[in-house]
Amino acid sequence: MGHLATLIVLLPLVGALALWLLGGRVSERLVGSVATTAVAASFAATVAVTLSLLHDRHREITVHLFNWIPVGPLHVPAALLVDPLSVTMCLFVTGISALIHLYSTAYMHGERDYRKFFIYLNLFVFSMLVLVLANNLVLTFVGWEGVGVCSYWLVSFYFERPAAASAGKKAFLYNRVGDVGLLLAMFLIFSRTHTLTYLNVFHRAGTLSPTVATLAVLALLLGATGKSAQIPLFNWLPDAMEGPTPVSALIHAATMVTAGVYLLVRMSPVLAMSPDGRATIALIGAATAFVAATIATAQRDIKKVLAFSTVSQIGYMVLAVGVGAYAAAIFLMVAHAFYKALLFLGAGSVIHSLGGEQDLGRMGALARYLPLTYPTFVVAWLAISGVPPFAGFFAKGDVLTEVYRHNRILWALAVLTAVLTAYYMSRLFVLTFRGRERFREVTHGHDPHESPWVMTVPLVVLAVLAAVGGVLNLPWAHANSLAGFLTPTFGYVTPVAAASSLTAWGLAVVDVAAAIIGVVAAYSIWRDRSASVRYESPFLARVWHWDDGYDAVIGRPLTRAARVANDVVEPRIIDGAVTGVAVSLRRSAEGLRKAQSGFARQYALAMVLGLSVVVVYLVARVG
Amino acid sequence: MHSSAYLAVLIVAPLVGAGLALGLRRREGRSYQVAVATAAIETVLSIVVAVLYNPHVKGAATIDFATRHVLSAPLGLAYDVALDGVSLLLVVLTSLVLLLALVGARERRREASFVTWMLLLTSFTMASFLSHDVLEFFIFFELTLVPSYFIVAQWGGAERARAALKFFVYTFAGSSSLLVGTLYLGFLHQHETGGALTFSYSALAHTPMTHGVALWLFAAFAVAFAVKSPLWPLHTWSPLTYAEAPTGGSIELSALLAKLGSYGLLRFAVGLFPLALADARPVVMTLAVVAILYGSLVACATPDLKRLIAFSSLAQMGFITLGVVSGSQIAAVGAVLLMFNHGVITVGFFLLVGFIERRRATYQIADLAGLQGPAPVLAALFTLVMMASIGLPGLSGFVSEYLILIGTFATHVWWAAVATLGVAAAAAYLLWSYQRVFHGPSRGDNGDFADATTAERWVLVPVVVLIVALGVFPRPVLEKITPSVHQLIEHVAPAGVNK
Amino acid sequence: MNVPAAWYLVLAALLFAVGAYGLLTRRSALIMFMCLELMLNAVNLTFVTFSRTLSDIAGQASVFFVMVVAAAEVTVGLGIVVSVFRRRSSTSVDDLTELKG
Amino acid sequence: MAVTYALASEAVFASAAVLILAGAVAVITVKNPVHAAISLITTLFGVAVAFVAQSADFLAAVQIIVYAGAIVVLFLFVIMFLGVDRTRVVSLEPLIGQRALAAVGVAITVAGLVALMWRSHWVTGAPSVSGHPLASGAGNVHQLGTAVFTTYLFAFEATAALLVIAVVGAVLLARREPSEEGSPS
Amino acid sequence: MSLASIDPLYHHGVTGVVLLIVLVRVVVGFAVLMGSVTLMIWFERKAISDMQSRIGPQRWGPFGILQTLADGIKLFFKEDLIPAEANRFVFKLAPYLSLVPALVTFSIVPVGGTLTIAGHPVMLQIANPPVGILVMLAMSGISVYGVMLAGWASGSKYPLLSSVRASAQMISYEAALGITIVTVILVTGSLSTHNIVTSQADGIWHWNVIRLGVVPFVVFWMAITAELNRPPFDVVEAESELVGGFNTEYSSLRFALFYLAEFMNTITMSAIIVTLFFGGPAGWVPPVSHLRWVFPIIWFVAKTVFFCWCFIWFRAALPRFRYDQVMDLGWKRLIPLSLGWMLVVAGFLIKPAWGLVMAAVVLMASVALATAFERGVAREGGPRSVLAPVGRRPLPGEVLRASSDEVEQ
Repeated sequence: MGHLATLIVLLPLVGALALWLLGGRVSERLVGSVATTAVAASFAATVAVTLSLLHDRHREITVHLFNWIPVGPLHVPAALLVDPLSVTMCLFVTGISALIHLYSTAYMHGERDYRKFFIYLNLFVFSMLVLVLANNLVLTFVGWEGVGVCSYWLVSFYFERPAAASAGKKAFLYNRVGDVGLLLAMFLIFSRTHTLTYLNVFHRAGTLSPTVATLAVLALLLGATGKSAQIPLFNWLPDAMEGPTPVSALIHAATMVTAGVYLLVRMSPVLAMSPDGRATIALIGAATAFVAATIATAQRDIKKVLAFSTVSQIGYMVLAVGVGAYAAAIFLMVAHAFYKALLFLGAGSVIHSLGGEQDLGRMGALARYLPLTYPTFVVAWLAISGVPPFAGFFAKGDVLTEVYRHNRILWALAVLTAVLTAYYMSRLFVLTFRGRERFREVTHGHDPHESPWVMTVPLVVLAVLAAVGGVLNLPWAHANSLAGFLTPTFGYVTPVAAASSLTAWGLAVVDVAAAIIGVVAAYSIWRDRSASVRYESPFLARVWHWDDGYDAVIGRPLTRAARVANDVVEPRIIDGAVTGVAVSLRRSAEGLRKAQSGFARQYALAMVLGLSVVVVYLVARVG
Repeated sequence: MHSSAYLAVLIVAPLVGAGLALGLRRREGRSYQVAVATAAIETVLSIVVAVLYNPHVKGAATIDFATRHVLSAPLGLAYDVALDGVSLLLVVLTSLVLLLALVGARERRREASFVTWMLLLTSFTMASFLSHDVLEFFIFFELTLVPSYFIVAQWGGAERARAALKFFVYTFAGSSSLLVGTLYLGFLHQHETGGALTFSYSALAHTPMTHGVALWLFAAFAVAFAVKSPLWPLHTWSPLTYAEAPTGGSIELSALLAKLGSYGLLRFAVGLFPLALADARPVVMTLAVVAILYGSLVACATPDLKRLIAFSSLAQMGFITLGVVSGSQIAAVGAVLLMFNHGVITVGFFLLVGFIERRRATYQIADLAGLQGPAPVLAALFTLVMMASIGLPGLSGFVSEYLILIGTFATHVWWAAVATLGVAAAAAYLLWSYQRVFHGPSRGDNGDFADATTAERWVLVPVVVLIVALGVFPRPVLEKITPSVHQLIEHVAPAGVNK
Repeated sequence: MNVPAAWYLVLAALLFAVGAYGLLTRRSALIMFMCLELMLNAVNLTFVTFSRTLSDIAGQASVFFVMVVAAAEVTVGLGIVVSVFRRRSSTSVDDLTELKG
Repeated sequence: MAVTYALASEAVFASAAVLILAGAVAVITVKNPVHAAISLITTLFGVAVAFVAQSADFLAAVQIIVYAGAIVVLFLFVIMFLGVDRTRVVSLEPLIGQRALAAVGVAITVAGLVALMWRSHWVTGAPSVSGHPLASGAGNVHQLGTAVFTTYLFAFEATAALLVIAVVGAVLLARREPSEEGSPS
Repeated sequence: MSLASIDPLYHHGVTGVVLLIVLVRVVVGFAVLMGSVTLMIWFERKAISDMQSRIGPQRWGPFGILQTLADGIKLFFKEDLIPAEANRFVFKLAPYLSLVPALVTFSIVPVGGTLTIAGHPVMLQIANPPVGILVMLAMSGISVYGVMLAGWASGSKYPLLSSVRASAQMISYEAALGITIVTVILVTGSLSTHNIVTSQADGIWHWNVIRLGVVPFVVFWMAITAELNRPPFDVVEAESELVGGFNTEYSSLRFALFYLAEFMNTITMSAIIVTLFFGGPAGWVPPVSHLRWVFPIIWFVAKTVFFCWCFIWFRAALPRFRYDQVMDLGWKRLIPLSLGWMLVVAGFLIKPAWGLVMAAVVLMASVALATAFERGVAREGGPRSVLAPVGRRPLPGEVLRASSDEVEQ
């Protein structure tokens, strides 16, 4: 209990509680600072914990808080597991959260539910940290659901807009479907290993039969697809862009959506037991990456593009997990957190400057008006496109390398996706910052204005991180690379044989080429265009008709079934059966009623006759 | 072993309160005050009892406060009360529900008789939960019908007469099989052991019987409890009755009396006829799973908030039933816990819906919209209760549902797997109705919807506290109920299926 | 006392038969009540007879109770007849067919 | 002497039987209810005689006191109060087949019962196990009292309660409703 | 067969002599009773005359002692009238139903001790059935019929009303009567009149009137007066209200039979009072060697005559009750009183302490009941009688609501 790690988790909760208890009459300034300070302090605590972990030989600390659910053989403690993986996650979660909190204090200025917003944000950070730091699946699930519900609240933050309300609900429901997977995975694992604590599960993972392991992995994957917006549950994420932009940055780019990947990475010992499962994961990841990338090329809404980009990038991570490149996945996750947060915040800044406009068609040539946002956005754009030496290049390169070693077809698909990534990001960039001005109508002729410092500072910090984040995992640059740091966590996994340096260089060249192809293509197409049916196929714009398909296959039939159940089955069939019994009883009673003539003497006669029958029977029986 | 006087007081105090309330009916508001005071005393007392309860009384026994007085040996009639982990929470729930229903859903029309019925209902329910004698349980189980009938029939909505009649006929028909079963079991026990006629639970639990007899008796018991719970497809009285009853009545019916069914199922149907379980279990579990899915499905389409809660209860009771019959200790603990949690959550739901009805005089979802704008606190409270019902971890509903599912999964994979879908389904209908009621622009009269008053907030404080407390720190409660459930399950499945 | 028990039993049976026949054929509620009394007396007679043959006081105790019950029955029954007569001005049971189904 | 004695008891039986049957037949045949009541008294006396003949002295006394002294008086009261003492046509039977069926049913039942008793040699149970042979005279009263107040105490109390209930019920039944007189209370 | 336990006469079996003795006993008993009835009628007329300062019958015989005989002869020769509306059979039957119970009741009264005739012990009472006193109760129950049927069979209104009154009164007082008899039975432990008398033989302090406290005797006396329909309970033949009572339509010999029965009953009941409460034939016997058996008879006759005189005295001295007062006294005073006293007696028979406890309980119960009753009466505001006149009497100045409502409509 006394461990510093406790503070990491508790500080945001304390922040949220403090905000709640402060009541509704405090100034925005106080609210903002309390919330931001709480998360920043949490970040500080994380740093301290990381440092202490570096000096720990086992790189593994379990902090027992209290016994949560003890029932017979089921013991679920509320305990934290501090290991390289979780602190890595914590570091960027708290760090980016702190930045986004800071950014939000300005972005959300003047909103009606300002305090509530920060309560949600703090609660979200708390949940995310619980998710990450939990030492067992159930506690992870607590955080898992916690981030889900916070996401629900934040997405439907503008609840008076029907679209926002629907989007929040959709997000929660899609997540919920995924949760079923996670629950089933838990049940399955518990029924075989009789424990849900990670370390114990890992110890006993070897006893799982391949079938059970595969089933568990598939269930886990279902959970991950829900939270991390992978096929088949990816389409809630674009809708979730209805929430305030910092929320999109924080939740739907940097942190929450990576939870699925984190879970898969966390459960790597189980994954190790199921090659089939991993292959499925890889396939899902690659497919998602590709599909989302294609969709992103056709979106008109700046945040939608970024949303699909997120889906696509997480697809990469899942792909990496599928091929067993856990460190690469985490590396990409961290790097992605940097530049995707940056992208969203930059987009937020753009939207802010345009008074809430999100349509790419009404932007253009903003570079001039946004002197700080523009350069940071450039960094982010280059980073995600995979242009060296920004973080994205290294991270994605690692992934591609691992995939190449594993499966050439998936690698090809991933490279194609990389081209598309560079293409749609460049398209976004061009349509936003270059080309002609198309925003006058929105701003009523005014010049767009740059955001205040609290919004730009996070941009700058993130830009720096996005630029140099790649050094985290350069083995030749420093001894404590991310992969090396994470090794104890994946110590249970057989290490992948190192590739020859020639192949590595070759692959790097391919990556760079892909990036350049994408960038050039985008420039050539979108430099002087703002819309094009040819390059924005309706099929892609409609997300491959994915939502329509769900609606037709699941949504509408279920609604109809519900209506039939309510209007027909319930009153007619089930209640009707009961009523039928009653009615038939009444009918027969009406028939029998005629026997009741009302003449008492007839009843008496009936009695006597009955008695005589009894007596005759008795006489017959006796002799 | 604590004095059984506590339990006697728990049973008698509401009766005394009822008498006083009736005596003071001429005095404006006085009977209400008496009733609330009684409820408060009862609540405090029940919590004291719950705290005092010691699951390790002596040896293997987990019953505490036990006493037995034979009232009539030839009739097998006895006053036999005891408390164990299975009934512990329900005792607390009984008094708590009464308090909340009285305070939160005050009925001003013919108030004295209303509170009198409520107090009587509490006394009978309390006695049912405390009965350690099958016949005694049956008597009180039946007696609960009387006050609830009058509450529905006199203070209900437009169709109250039909609802009350339907409720009465359904449950009464169900109970008749319980009576037959009880008597048969008693005589069977007498016949087999050759002793005096007794309906003592402890004695009957060890009645030697054949497989077939066990199955029939189980069916006789289960039907009664299934109607009361209600379990699909014997539930059709419940939506109508819940919807037509006054708020206080809905609370008592759904939060409390339904538990009588599931409690009976666990303690009597399952506890007395372990032999029948092997055959009956697939049937009951299938029904439970159907209830979960069907309840959720209908809840999606129902246009009435109270009916929605009724169907939601149907689904929740399905979970409880699943846990009760699964034969897994973990699931059974979860079921016992869910009985309590669902009670608390339902109280919250009905109170909140009652508050809405107070303002808008309607339960129709279509008449409501965008309430979150004018009434943020009400919305927040509703959200909390809703999240607990959905099973959000950290709130009470999760712990119990989770235990049920994980326990059931260990013994019966497929049922648990399908039931898990219900977790997602609950979110679907609740969120959808929440969206329709609270989200969006507030049209029409909903614009000047008043937020929860201070009094209304205070009423919900216990609900909120329990929801959060039992979600975050259920250990003390779990430790109290686990030994009893363990014992029950050991008795039922000595082979050790429980994982 | 060496009249055989059979004589008394047959006598009682005949009395019972007469009472039962009267009950079934007479329409006046009053007479029907009287016939009931006849039947009860027949039963009492058998009780006493068996009490004698079995040498057990239980039979006589039963007769005692039968008498008390008969008294109660007549009290209530005649009360009903009176209140019915007030409304219907008739004691014929054939006129009382309100409970006809 | 013995002959005299046997003859006496048979004579007692014969007179009792004549009283009983004549009275009973009269009850169901006479037209006037008052006559029927008087015939009923005859039967009751006959039964009392039969009781005495079977050494149930106390019951015989009670038979007269309760039946003849109270019950039949009650009948007569009602008959007189209601004024239903006019002669009614009894020959007409509105219910078809009632009489024939009644005769058949009663005959079968009674014949069957007699046959049953005959088969069982006119004994339908085991002799008393209490070991106290039935006393007569004062001993009979004592024995009966002991039985009623010990073995059958509960039944005794129950019948007492029944009587009270019957009295209260009869009073309520026969009481005129206050509303009949137009003065609501 | 234990006839011997009833009467020592049957000790040596039933022989011709025994039967003869029994026959003589019966004949003598009834003859004496009949004779005393004529004397009784004369006695009554004479005593009343004296009290009213009249002379009374004096023509026939010394002091007019044969007047009754003359009246009887007159009645015998009068025309036998049967009213046209009368129910002939019942009309004829009724007088006998009145007379027979009176005769039978006397058969259980022990008029003296035991005599030895021809080696057989002979009790000086016609019969001593084991259920003795119950016979008296049974007969008093039967005697209702005579009155009742007579009134009804006359086919006339006043006799009917009279007979209904009479029978209701008799039934009502039978309860109090029975309960006081129970106290006697309790203390004696036997139903047999012979045993009742012998248990009181040890001196005046053992007489039941003393042993039981005077209350049962008083209650019994009042009840028996009412049973006899004698003044002051003679509402049956309240001349000013009901013409001449239930026997208005009777004449001639039938009337004589009623008259006979009435006076016979008076004598019998006096004898019963003596038997139950005053030790029957018990009394001081002078130390003479012969005719010792005469003294008990004399004592018995003396006591009986005294009570007969008391009945006459009442008639002369007391005003008649109103009918509702009669019922009131019977149901609300005598029955509770005798019940309570019976409980007290029962208590004392167990243990004196119990008796005191019982007394306290009875006292408290009666106070509570009385209070409740008073309150009830006050609340109802109605008449103070159970058998209230129909409807509520309007208070002075009160307009009947029902009629005024009708006017408005």
